[in-house]
Amino acid sequence: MATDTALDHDIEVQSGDAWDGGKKPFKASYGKLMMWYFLLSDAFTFSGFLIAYGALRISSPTWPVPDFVFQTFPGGITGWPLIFVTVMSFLLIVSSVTMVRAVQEGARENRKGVVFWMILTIIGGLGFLGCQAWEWTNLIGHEHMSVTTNPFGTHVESGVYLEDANGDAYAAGATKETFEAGESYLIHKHNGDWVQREYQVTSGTDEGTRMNQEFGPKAFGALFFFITGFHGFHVFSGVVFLIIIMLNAASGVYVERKNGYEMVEKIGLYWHFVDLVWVFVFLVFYLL
Amino acid sequence: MTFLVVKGLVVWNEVMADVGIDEEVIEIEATGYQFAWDIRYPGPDNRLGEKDYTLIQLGINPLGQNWEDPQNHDDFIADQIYLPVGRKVRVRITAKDVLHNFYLPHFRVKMDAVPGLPSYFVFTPTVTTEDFRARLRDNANWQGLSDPEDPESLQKWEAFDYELACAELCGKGHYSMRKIVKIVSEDEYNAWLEQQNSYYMSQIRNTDNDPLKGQFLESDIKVNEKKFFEEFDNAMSSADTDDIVLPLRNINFETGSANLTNNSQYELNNLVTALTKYKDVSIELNGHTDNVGDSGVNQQLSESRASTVLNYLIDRGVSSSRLSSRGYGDRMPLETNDTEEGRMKNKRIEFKIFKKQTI
Amino acid sequence: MAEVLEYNEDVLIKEQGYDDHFHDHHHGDKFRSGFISHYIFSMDHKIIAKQFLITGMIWAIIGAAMSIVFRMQLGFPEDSMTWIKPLLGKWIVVENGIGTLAPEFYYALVTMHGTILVFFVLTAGLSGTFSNLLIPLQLGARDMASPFMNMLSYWFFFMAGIVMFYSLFISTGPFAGGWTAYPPLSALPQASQGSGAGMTLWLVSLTLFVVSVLLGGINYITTVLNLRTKGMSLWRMPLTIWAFFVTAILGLLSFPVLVSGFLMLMCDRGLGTSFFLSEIFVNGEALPNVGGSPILYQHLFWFLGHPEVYIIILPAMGLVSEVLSVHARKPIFGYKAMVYSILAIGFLSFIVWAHHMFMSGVNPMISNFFVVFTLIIAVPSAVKVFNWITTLYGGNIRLNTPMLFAIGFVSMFISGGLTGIFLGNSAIDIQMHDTYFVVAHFHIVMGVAAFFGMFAGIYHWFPKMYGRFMNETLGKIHFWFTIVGAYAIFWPMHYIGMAGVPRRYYSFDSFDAFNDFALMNKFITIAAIIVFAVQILFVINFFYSIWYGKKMKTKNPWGATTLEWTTDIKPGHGNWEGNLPTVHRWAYDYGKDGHDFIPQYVPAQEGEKDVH
Amino acid sequence: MAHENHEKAIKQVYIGLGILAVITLIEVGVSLFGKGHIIDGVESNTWVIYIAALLIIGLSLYKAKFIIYEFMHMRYEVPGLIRSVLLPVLLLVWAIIAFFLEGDYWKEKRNKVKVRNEMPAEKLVPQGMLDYEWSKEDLQ
Repeated sequence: MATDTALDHDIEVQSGDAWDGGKKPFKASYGKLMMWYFLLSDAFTFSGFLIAYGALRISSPTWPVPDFVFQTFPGGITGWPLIFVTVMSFLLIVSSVTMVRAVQEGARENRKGVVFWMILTIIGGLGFLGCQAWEWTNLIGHEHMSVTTNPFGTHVESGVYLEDANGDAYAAGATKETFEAGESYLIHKHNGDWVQREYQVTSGTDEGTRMNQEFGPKAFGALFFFITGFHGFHVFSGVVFLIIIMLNAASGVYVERKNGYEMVEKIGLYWHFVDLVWVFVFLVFYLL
Repeated sequence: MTFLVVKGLVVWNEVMADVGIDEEVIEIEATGYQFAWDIRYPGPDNRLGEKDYTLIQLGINPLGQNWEDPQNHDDFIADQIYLPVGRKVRVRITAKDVLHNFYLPHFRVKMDAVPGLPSYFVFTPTVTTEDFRARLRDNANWQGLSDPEDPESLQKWEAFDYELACAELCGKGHYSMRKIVKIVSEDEYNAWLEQQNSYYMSQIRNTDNDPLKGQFLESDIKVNEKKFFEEFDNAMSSADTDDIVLPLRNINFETGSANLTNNSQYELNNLVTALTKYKDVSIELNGHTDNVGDSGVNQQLSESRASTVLNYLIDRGVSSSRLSSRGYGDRMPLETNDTEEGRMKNKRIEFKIFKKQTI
Repeated sequence: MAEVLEYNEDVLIKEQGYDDHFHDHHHGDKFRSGFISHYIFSMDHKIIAKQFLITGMIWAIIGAAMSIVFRMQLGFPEDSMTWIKPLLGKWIVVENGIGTLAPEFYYALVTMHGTILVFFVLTAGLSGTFSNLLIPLQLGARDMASPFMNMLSYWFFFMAGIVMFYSLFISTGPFAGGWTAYPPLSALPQASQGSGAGMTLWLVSLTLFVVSVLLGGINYITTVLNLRTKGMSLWRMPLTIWAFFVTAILGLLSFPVLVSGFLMLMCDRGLGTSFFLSEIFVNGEALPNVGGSPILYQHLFWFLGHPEVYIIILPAMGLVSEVLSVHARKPIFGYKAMVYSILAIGFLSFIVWAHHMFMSGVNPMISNFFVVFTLIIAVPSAVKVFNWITTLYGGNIRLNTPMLFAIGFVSMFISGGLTGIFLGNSAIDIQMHDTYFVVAHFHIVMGVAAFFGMFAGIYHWFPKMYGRFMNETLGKIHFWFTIVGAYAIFWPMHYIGMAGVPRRYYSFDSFDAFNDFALMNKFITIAAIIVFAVQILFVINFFYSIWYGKKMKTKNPWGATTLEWTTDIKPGHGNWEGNLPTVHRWAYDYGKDGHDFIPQYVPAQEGEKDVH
Repeated sequence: MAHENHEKAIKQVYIGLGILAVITLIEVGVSLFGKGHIIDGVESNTWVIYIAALLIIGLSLYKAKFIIYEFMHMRYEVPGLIRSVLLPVLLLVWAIIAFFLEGDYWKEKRNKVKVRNEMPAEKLVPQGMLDYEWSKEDLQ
């Protein structure tokens, strides 16, 4: 714990209200308090993003279904909805736990323990960043989603495809692919051109009309990259700070400090906050 | 204070309430852009047609109207806002580029025009421009020449007009987005409406910008039908007992062949209907061509075209005993074959009603 | 480089808790070595306060001068402005021998005037100055919780200023889309010249500014919570501290939301995203953006924007409460009510933002809630006004310059507040929205009023800052011209606004409905020029007095109870020689038990009643 | 810190890891269930989706609280600090409601134009169409 240094006049034994002056009513050092308030303000930034996300999502007539969008796994495996991102979440949770352990070791003034657990945390953070990099690469490179284009569309009516996946007419006798309202599709690219497959509506007021697959709401791609990117940026800067503080701890700077390993505690707060934000990013982008 | 809040909210909700779906209302559309307003009226159908901003072409399709939507065909763009007094007006407010604000200072009307998010404002004008000028006539502030430089200009109160302005900063020309608003009596309004030409009909129809170029509109079909039956009925009811030749105006063939174009079906169906109505009439279908090309070929073409029409009629259930066909080639031109116009008129299908001959 | 090393050491010492450091070194403060570390990269909150104040004053002069330029165009459109061409260059368009301001530049000036005054002057200059000066001094603290971050806060503000200043000189001009920077205008370089590089710099500048506000705000909050001297309970804090505290909280919570809006705007500008853009056809080209909503930005902006007006006015309220009480020689009336009303205003400011947007096509249904919430703010505001007036009632009033300005503040706040009640009503707002009525309202209630609070504060605490007094005669001239002038400027504006004349109009020529007020516009412009000239007088007085003002003879010239007057006349870094004072009573024991005033450090006397 | 305390604290951390892991798994499960991956066809009932969403939101809030209280040691801070950090978050509640209502209104506004456009027209024929003389009444 931080040393409870008070102001330099003599402190009498005080029995009054915790809010009286001359002592730290919050029993926390100013550094930790400032970190808390910084996190509070950062939470408002993220809230701004997430609330804007909510408003834009509500205002769109359709929205891509996340378990369709996020169903790939490294190694070309598809059809595993949400599994990869669950792995990412685990990584972050585990790194949070190792961070707690580092703080605990810090409280015991155990230099080696701090360094060991912090290295594990850094590895966890880097792992998370790596996973995110893969996810982005897959979405951008493979599925051609970008901040301006969202190839993930949603059917609003049931129907039957008139073309196969390559955009060619079905061969005679082939079974045509059908779909139901609410189903998602991904518009592929062939030789640099988008293939928006043609289909015939088989239900509702538009029954019988021919339509082409349409791109999904643009805001989806932009919001996804923007918010996960902003979170990723927090993870990245967190990793950088972790490395700095880990090196400091290893070199023994904190051994001599009066407040000991408080820096570890502060970066711990930050790191948990990153995890906390992920809980909500995970919630709104992947689960709902 | 409580009064202020409660009353304020009541008024607010009254003012902002949208019209009911069946309520009678004049709906016009105001589109703000840098730096002016375009006012679109719905035309006789009282429905504004569909818009799509990607269809906008400066000078050709300023609002991006989708011409395939028939509701657009009668819409017109007015240079002033004309509205009848005492009628509820719903203004659909849109913007092309940046935010604007549809502001009628005299009417206490104000609403942002947001690109991509159409808004609306509902209001009822209560005083005509003329009445308002009359009110100003005795007001000392409104005396004097409206243009001090010009001794012949109107008095200030005579020159008064309601105005439309922009009240949301939209760029360097923000201060100049003026349009005049005229509130008139119902009769004047209707008279004004009569004078307006549909933008589509006057500017777009059958130009290269018209996606429906060469196709009949539903209204065309109705007009043609009416015209056809008028002629047919006249022919039948006239006391004249000579055979009467009537043109089949809107029948066309693909160039050099006897295949009917899609547009021809309407006139042919009219003919079928007429023949069903007058059961005892028999007709002869006559084909004509212009003199371009070999006359033998022309003769053949005219014959086969006439018989194509004949077959069409038979397919539709007209008894073959009432029909005959004949080709005249290029022998009977209506007008000179020297001009393109004349040649177009000479290529035609007519039908002859045998008035004496009844079945 | 020696200095830099010292700073590092200093930071490390801070990490360990600096109290011992002061215990060892407060005699002769070893960090006061060089000029640079003392006056430029100072970590002393008092120096930082002066830095904020003087930077704010420079910005105020620039911003006000801009308003004079565009007011001249508005008031005297037919008169040539060619004489200013050497300064403004191509922005003066000469046609038929008559030079007029280019419309783009007119809008750029309006925009910059708003941005500079709202952010750089009234946020940084007012709360930055006095929070820094008074929080540690009135709480009995050596310095801020983190002097280093405090220094950074100023330098981020300074950099924000540099970037903004630079944007004034680029060839396409500064941003010209209004200080609120609504997209799509702010997002589309095609739509307006100023939306190109000017807007980019504007965004960069304000982002730096937000960093500054956050660094400062975190510091103020932590200091107020954690560094109060012994006996300084929350309920003994002067109202100034309460005001700064709530202000800092507002800034801490609302500016991040603005940042989120800014970042999205940057993406829309640079990366082709469609957060705020939808179905736009501009400059002959249909943009591919669909699905965004410009109104989303407005929500994000005003989620900051409304707390922002309280960030501006609350510090002024705090300063005025203190000045009124000191110079009326009476305890502030209803201290707790004042505190609760500050807190209530702070809370309510977060749930009323959309009253700026009644006419921008938001859901009329939620407007109802916003109307109700907005008008509830009238209650705590009225409580404050009532308490100020009651404080004055029967007081032994000293009508010196700070007191005059404090009273002027109350007057301005009442006038501006009343018009706010009208504007808060959505139904009335249909006519008033974006007219000169709004301009008059917010200038009076948060522009002029906040300036009056600031002037009251400067005249009152100038002796604390520089050990000298400001010239009283000049001060009174300053006051009377300013209050009469301010009313002369803004009173007619209400009238014009009620007639429906929209704001941000370069010229009213094209509209018959708005063109009738040429005379009034001339009058307003002349009044504005006079008021501006008088402010120059204030600046002269300020700098003159720094070096040649009447010297302060005693520690406590005003006879105030608060702790800042217990330090040396020119306190060093660390504020108090020896131990920190201990507080035994609240800050408003004036005229009690036959004493003119009882300072906070005086212990409860025998038989004394009601020791708060 | 005493040795047993330390051991206990370490144990608690790993229990925390377990709790978070299990909750995350449940969340993913509920989410997939709501989308019809586990039992086909349930997603056609709207109430299933709503209940699943509420469950997930509830679990996420619990996770958040757990992280703040255990990992970030909020549980061990004084009540004043807890209040000063967590109460301001409540300011967002109205923001969330208002923004979402707004989002819904944007959709409604775009929709309204479609609805109005699709209302049956009052009169069919535009004026000034052909040279032919006709009156509007004729052609209704």
